[in-house]
Amino acid sequence: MTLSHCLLLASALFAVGVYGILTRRQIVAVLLSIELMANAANLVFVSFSRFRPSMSGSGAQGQIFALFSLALTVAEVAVGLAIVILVYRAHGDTRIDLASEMKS
Amino acid sequence: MTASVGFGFMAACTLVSAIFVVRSKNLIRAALWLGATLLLTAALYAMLDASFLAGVQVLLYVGGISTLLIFGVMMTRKHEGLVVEAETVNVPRGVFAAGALFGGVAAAIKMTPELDSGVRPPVVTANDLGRGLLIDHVLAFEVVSLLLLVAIIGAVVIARKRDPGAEVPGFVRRPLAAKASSAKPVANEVSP
Amino acid sequence: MSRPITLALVATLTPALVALFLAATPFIRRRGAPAAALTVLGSVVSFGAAVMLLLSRLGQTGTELFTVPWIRSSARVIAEAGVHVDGVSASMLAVVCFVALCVQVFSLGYMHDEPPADFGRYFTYHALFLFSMNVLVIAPNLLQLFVGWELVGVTSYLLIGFYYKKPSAAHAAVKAFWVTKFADMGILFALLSLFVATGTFAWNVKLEPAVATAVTMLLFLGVVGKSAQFPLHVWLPDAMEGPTPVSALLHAATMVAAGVFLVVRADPLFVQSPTTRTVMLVLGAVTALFAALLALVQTDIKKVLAYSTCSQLGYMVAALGAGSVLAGFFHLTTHAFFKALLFLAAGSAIHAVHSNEIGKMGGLFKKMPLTGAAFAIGALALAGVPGLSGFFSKDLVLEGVEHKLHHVPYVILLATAFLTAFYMGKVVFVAFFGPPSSEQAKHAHEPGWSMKLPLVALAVLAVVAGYFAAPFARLYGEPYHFHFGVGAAVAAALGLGGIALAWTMFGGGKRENPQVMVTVERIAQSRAVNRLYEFGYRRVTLAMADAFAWFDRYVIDGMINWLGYFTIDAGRRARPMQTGFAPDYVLAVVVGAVSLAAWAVLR
Amino acid sequence: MSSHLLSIIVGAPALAALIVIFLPENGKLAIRVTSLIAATISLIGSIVALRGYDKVAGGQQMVESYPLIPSLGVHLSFALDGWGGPLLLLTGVIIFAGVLASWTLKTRDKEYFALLLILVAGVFGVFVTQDLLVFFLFYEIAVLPMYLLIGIWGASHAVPRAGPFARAWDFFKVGDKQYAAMKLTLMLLVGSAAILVAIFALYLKAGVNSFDLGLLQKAKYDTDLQIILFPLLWLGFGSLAGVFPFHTWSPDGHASAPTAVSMLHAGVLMKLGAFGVMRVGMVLLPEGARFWVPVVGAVAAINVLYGAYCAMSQTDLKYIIAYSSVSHMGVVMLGAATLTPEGWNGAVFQMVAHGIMTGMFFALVGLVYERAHTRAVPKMGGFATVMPGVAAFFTLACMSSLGLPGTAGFVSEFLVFLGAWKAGHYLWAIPGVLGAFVTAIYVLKATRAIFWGPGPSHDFHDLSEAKGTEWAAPIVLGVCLLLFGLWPRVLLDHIDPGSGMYLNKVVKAPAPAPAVHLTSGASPLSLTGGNAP
Repeated sequence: MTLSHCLLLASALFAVGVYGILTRRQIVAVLLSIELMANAANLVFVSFSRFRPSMSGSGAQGQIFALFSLALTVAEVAVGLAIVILVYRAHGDTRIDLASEMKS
Repeated sequence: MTASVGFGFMAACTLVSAIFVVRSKNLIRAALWLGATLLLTAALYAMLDASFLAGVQVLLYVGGISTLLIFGVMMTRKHEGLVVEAETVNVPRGVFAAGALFGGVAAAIKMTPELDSGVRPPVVTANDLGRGLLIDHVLAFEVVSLLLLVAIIGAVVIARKRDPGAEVPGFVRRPLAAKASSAKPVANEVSP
Repeated sequence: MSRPITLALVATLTPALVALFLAATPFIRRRGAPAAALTVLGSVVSFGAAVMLLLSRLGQTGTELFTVPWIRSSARVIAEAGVHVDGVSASMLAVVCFVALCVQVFSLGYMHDEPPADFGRYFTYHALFLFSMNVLVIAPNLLQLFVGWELVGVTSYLLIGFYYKKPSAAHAAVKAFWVTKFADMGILFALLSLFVATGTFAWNVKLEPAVATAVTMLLFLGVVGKSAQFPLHVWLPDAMEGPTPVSALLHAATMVAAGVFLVVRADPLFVQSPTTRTVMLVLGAVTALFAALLALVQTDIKKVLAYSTCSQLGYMVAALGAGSVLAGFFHLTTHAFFKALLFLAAGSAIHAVHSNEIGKMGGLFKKMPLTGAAFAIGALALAGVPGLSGFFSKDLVLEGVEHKLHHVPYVILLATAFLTAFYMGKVVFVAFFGPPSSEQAKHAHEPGWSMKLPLVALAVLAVVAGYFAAPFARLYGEPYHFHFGVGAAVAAALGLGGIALAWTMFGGGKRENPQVMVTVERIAQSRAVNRLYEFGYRRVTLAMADAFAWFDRYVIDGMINWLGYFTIDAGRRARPMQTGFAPDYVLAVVVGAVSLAAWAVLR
Repeated sequence: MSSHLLSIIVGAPALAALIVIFLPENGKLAIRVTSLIAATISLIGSIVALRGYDKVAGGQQMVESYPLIPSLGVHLSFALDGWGGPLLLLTGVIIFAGVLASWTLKTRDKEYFALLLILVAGVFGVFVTQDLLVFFLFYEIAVLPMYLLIGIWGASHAVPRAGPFARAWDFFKVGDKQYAAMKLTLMLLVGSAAILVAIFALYLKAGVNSFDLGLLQKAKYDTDLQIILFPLLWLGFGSLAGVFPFHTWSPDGHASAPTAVSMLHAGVLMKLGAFGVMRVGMVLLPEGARFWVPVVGAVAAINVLYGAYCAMSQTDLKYIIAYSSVSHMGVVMLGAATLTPEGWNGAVFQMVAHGIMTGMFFALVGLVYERAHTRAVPKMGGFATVMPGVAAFFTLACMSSLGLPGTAGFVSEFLVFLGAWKAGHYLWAIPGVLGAFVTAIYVLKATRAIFWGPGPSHDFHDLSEAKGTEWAAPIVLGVCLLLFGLWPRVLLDHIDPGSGMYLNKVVKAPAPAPAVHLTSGASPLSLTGGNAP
């Protein structure tokens, strides 16, 4: 169990998340993939905190940052789901190509 | 050594469950698989001496977000039942992108030789985290709390059921808006 | 401040205050009568001050000077405003104030039927004019002279356009302004050159010969415009659209003579350039003859007088060109009296007949003997009949030009003197003698006292002014002795001959134009010079303006529009790149991130 | 008190704008009175500043400085130089008249007056600030409200589709008010971008870690750099001053803008451009300026004549005035390009004179337009019978426009031409003087067409003489025109030390001040001996 192993795992999880975003058509499914990616990022924070602690302070900064990141994810999911519900209400479905107001 | 085997096993499990998240044909199952992935990640955190974070992960992610997402899935399904179809399109593109990304990052990791030469640090306790959050980073902490508040209110406002006829308190429709639209730049009124 | 300065300032500033007051108090001005009273009162004060000034200057030759810095630049004074009192300005001031007063009093009666608002406006303009003209007269340098010059120009514009509802008056006003303004560019350039050469706007400086010629020629261009010399004379006959008293004051006696005054003032400059003087002599003589010929065939009494004014100004310019400054200036003075008299008398006749056409008058002498006598005195003076003022001054002019340019200008001016007598005779005989030729003429009657009084005053001066030539010359620092020589005899004979010829042709109610006149008339009616300017204005200037405006709107601005078009068009073409499909954006992010990572790794 | 005078002048409109924003929307009178009070404070402050400025001492006075971004050396610093006083006065007079001219506005007054006041605060700031970055900031504050002011309160008209670039009509309505607002804003912003680049270059190359204009003046820049930067500043600021060929925003913008906005924009804002070219461009980059003046002057001469000719052909009253602004701003740039004291004095004087004159024009045109409901000159005629006062003031503005002595226009034009003639630039002065003549043709042509002739036709029901507050603008501005024309030293004595101070920095070897005070025509030589040489 080394840092590079952890990072490889994290990048693999991230890549899986990207795959999910690119291939899923349901917005909720896309949200799930985004959660995966966020999770991967958190893993990186924790790994670095474990193997490369910062020299100043108690060495807990990585974990603290991960906590913040968790909070952000929560916020994102809340807003994201609200949008999903809005799209569903508007179109009766949650296919991602329905939310295409930005398209010219 | 045991730790390595354990880590490898856990990592493999995590990856497999993550793949199920993105490949499952049933959205509810996908959401459940996400819960599993998150749970496994929590275990990984514990192995990485971040037991507090592991606890938070279980509480927040597995307990909170997964549940929330399952609710989201249920509320937006088209038919009653426990099967919510999840289509998968453009698979080659996804494989290519994910592969390229993983390849790129993995190569970068591999080409960074001094990664695995750290010394073992002192264990971080919940005490340290508490001090860090409430003393060193208290401003950021407060800002995040504010952000969460905003997100909650925002979510409520966005998902609010709008009755087109009803006046929503605090949101007076001013006749001004109609006039202001006439002041829009001409460029918007492009003839086809 | 010495007494002469104070008097000159009083003469100048009183009308200014009156004009300012009337401009600032529309409620008083629009009542008419108070405005007129105030203006006349101001002119009385001005005239009194001017007369006192003139009397105090008799027998003196020095100058009084008072200046204040007017424009400062680079920490030094580059222009001053003030008062310059000497013989020239004192006499001119008196003449201007006197004629202005006469005309204003005359206007009290002549303009009486105007609505009160217009009546007040008219007198406000008059006060403004008197101020402007006096600014010009007392100027201590050419810049102030130019300021006054332009100000009289604008009052002339306002007064010609007094009947602004008449399109012809509006047309005449702008025409007068444009033509004189065009000529004034010459003065402006002259001032610029003068300042660059000497650092001052003074008229008494030594210049390089080439510079002197340039400066004086440019100044003379301004004179040609203002004093209506050929070929810029076209505005003056049109200017008769203004009320007749205005024609008397501005377009006969004072303002148009400002050009001559300028040359008199700037004589030290003109002396340095024989070339310019020759040009002046030739142009003056040509104008005198040309305008006299045109005057022959006019049927509008004011147009006759207008062309006659051109012609007489030609005399003055010729005299100045010949170097006889005193002659030019003296003729200016006498001309101011008798031409103002002629115009006012004509105005009186017009007032009675309600027409400008001499063909509609006739027999007025019996109905309005004072007017007729006044007009006759003016005409005789203009014709140069011995004993009247015009004779003396014209004689002085002829004497001055006699030996210049192989006597050619002299002969031209003599011929002009004959023509002058002839056309004035014609007007007098047609308009004032013979049977009345219209209903109005039959019922014409003398005007009120306010119109008679100025006629009498001017008539007296038109008769006697000539006898004051000697003190006038002394005022000016030059000797003058009248001697009735051959030249004077010839001129007098020609004048009497012209009148006699007019009698034989037009006396006793004869009206038909002889054959010669018809030919001249045809030439006059072609209006060649006018048409040239019309062409220049409509076909060249306006066409050019249209071309410029089109170019600006559709080429210069078109290019800006094209830039906008190009930007929008480019955006429209680039728009399909935005599919609105979220995964596409994610893919773009991934590709970008991977490329960046690859670049970082492989670098 | 006097040490904060400049802050008060700049701050009063800004504060008033803030107050106006919070006033109730239906408090029409309160909005107007607040604006008028602010304008009056600024006007009186300007007069006090003008009177309080020590002309003999010259230099910068009433200095105030507050740190804004100390690490970058940005200070909110105000000071009055010789030019500042007259230009402040101009701005004060115009905004005072402008607020009164907007008294009868009917739609969305609150926003309108707030924007107007913000704009003016920016203008005041530009004229007194001594910090380059803050200068730019104020400049933008002054320029940007224009977009809304024209876009919302403006008037539209159509320009027929024609010419080689007719395809643009596919995309926007040329002549429309939004088109005008957009064009104006975009063109000026492109100019601002150029200015910003130049400002950063000046800041970085000076190496004094300060945007202070005084310090930047002392910095030595490479000649090559100066030659590169000067055109950026010239064209950047020049686009606001209507420099050919970047003037085309002006006719459309001024024609579309509401009355007071036209007054302010043509009257004051265009001056910011010329002021920027002189104060920043020429003073900070003397070598660049000397290298480029032949071009600057030639373009200015084109401006004068070209603008005048374009004006002559217009049939829309506002276009005539707008093109005349292009022409007259050419005179300002011409004066600046001469690099002589006379030319610079004339240029700054022309800023004031033209500002007042064109402000008066636009105020009167607004009056006429409000009553006639048309701006088409050929349809008008005989208006003087109904509105003699308006006609009289219009004529006065015309006279100043064509440079009649006795009005402010003459002094400035004469000084500019004198400067050009003195510097040997005959080819600039001749088009300049011709431009003044052409101006005489088109303004009098317009006056005749609008006011003279037989009484107005029956199509014009609402014609009437101006009344009440409408008189304020013409009277105030007309009095200024005459005062400055008859006694130019009111301003010139201020402008002159300013020009001298800045010109010394631009012209390499400052000309030695002549010790002898020449007395002009007053020389002892008298005419008595003169005519017998």
